[in-house]
Amino acid sequence: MIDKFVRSVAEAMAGIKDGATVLVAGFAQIGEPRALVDGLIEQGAKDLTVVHNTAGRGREGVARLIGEGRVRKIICSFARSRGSVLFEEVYARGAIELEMVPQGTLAERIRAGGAGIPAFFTPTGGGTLVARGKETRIIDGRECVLEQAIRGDVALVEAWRADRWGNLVYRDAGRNFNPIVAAAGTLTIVQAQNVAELGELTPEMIVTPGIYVDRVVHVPSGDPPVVIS
Amino acid sequence: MIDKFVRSVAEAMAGIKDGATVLVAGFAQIGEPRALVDGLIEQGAKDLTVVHNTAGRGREGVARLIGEGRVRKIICSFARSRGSVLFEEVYARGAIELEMVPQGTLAERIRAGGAGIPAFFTPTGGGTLVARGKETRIIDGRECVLEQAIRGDVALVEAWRADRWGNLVYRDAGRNFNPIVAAAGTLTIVQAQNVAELGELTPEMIVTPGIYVDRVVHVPSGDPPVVIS
Amino acid sequence: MAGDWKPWTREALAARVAQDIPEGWYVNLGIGIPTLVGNCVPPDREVVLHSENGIVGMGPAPAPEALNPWLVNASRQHVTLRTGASYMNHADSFGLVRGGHLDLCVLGGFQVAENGDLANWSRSQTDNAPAIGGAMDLAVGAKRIWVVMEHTTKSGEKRLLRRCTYPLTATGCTKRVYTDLAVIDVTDKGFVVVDTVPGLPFDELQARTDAPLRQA
Amino acid sequence: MAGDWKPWTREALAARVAQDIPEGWYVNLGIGIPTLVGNCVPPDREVVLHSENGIVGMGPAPAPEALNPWLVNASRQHVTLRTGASYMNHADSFGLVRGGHLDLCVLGGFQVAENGDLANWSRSQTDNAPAIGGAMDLAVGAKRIWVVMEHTTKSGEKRLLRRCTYPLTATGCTKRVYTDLAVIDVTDKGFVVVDTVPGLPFDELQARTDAPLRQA
Repeated sequence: MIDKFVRSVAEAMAGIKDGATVLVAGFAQIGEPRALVDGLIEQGAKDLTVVHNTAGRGREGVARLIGEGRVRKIICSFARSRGSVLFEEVYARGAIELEMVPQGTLAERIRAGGAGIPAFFTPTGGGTLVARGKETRIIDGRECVLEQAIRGDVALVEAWRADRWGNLVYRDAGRNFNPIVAAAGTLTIVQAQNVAELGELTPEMIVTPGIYVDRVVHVPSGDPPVVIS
Repeated sequence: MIDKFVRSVAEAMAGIKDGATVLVAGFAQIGEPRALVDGLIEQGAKDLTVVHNTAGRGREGVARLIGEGRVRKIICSFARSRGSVLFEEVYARGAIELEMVPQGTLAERIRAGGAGIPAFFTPTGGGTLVARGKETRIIDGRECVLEQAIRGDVALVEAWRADRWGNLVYRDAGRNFNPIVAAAGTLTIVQAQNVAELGELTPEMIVTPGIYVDRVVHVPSGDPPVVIS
Repeated sequence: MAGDWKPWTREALAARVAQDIPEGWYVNLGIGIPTLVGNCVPPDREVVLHSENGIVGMGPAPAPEALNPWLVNASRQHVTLRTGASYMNHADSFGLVRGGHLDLCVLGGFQVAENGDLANWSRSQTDNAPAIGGAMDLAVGAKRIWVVMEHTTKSGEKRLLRRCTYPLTATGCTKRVYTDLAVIDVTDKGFVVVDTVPGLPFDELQARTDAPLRQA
Repeated sequence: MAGDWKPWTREALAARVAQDIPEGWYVNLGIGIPTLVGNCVPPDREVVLHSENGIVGMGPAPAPEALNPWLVNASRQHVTLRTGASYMNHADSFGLVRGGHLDLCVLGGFQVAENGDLANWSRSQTDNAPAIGGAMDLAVGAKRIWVVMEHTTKSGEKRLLRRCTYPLTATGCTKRVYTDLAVIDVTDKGFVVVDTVPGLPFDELQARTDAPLRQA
């Protein structure tokens, strides 16, 4: 019987190696696999390349991973942003490499990684600093940039419901990067708010089929923080 | 009030011009917009480039469009197949141009068209006849082929349910090419088996958001034919 | 007298933009003043708002008691859904953006050039760690880019330029600029003034603008 | 005596393949004999079948009274769903294929070369209007390609070759070949015989094979 559930976050994070590329889903703290990132901090792997929409905010999650010196390189679309204090510190002393990517290009590169497309041309960034040092080509009159797929040795995902096959659904805006990150990981690890019986998630409902998922841990961590700006 | 429903197939097909590129969704007669293809035959546009998984079978639908000499070029993954009689006739007398594309590359080229990716490299077809005459490049040790996006001046789609915004859901294996074809058309026309009130299709259920859809016509054509092989 | 005019407020500017958005358009609203535009579209005019984190059909901010912690827009503000809304993943959402499906994107700006170039993500050619976000994708993808910004910086530096000096977001993308002083089209012949705040003399507008202005 | 052996039937061959598929694998089965393999996997062994038209978790053929006209596999046969199955669109389905997520794809073949090259879509270098379908995507994408075919053509032409003469589906993709006579691994050192039908002498197998065979 296929059963991808593991009993603990520690078990879920087992085997992640130094030097791994780790994709971390989530957007603006929604659908962010915080328990798994904490598990990764605990687990100890270092020299990581982290792919995430931001370089972290505050002092937790991806920010803490960076603050503890475990991230050799970050690939993101927002580096400097409100609350990116730990990244700023580490970056200022030259202790982290940064690759800045437009957000749509970041999403498409991850999608390409999961879908077996090694590289693609995109008009995004044509004629800007983003194109600097990259192969470009005029297509239909527009400068397009050749961008490379991103795959993760590890992909960290947050889902709303998961079944034992690893089929996933997401909640509201918590979907964001999760489906593409799930598909782009060699080892895809999911924290799920709720456990579903096989068959409760119907064929039409399922957003991420279990084929993309390796391990699921039940983490009923509750609602993301409400931010009133 | 946004209301994309039109009253007839004829109204749905209005304005399609000679020389148009027409994407036709469907796979193995499931989810195939047959009423719209018949409407296109009726409507009269010629010199068409048709993009469809096959070159048609039997004497109806895409096959009939070809048989009537209205298709200048077909882009497909199955040309010669059981029942491709009309295509064979027209092709034998040199009256149609054929572009053969591996099925996954066809799907990805259409997806790229809808997603604003002008071209991409794929390992599919590397080292084969498919790569002949195309730009290739060794990436990660594999020969990859540069493939171009496909967009349609017109996209023909079959859906199970549609609402007045043009939001769509599909039935079972009727999903196939429909969502990517819908997104890749400049004028996207949908035949829907059922009409839903706005809001009946929930945010989680909707597969194709109405932004991709221009016209919807209600065609309760019923189940596709059962084929026992 | 020459000083007898007032700049539009942020709210008036947002309302001015909203006035020009017809029913049925699919629209993405960037961070800042553009976000305010959504609140100014009359509820009975169906304009469908996209948020690049994966929502088509976004509604206004929720009543506090109805706030859904799982539902935010790309600016991380809590929002609601309109009837007919749907979710999609980030790659599909930016595919929608890049694929030319948005009728309009309203973006904030630092500088706009008379050739339509937009700079709105970095004030330095040498800052290597800024925030790019989704602006470049939106700028190349939407059918129309309207830029909303103050006509000059607080210290009076001009923002409507012959050529941008800040790093570009995209080349030639801007179709129209809404400032606190004027509405200006970007045309083949450069900037064309469509509207101004009441009482503002043309030469005063030109004095605050680097590139030459034409009257419509 | 030398003739005292029988080729495996299509059903026996399908069963032989099924025997080698462990629980938990994600598998795509091509047209022809490969499709039969699905019926030979014991129901209590969870093997998840993918169909490239957009199904993960396909089940066997339906009882006639339970046939769903909207549910077919890539060979256009009516099928069922297992509990846990899901649908996806064609681009996502081939993304799954190309992205290396299938543990195994079992394909039919015309020819396999000792370097793993596979030819299974056209018997002519000059036929310009054949059927390609999804075989090329599957051949480059799955973690393992097993090819199932008769060891020779009906007229006795060899199919396990030093080099393919038909147009290739993909280069170097084949990991194992199941024929009606033998199970043969494709290795760095060429073809290695893993199993044969009972009683078949090695030299008789070699006589029906163009490329040199090694014994495991």
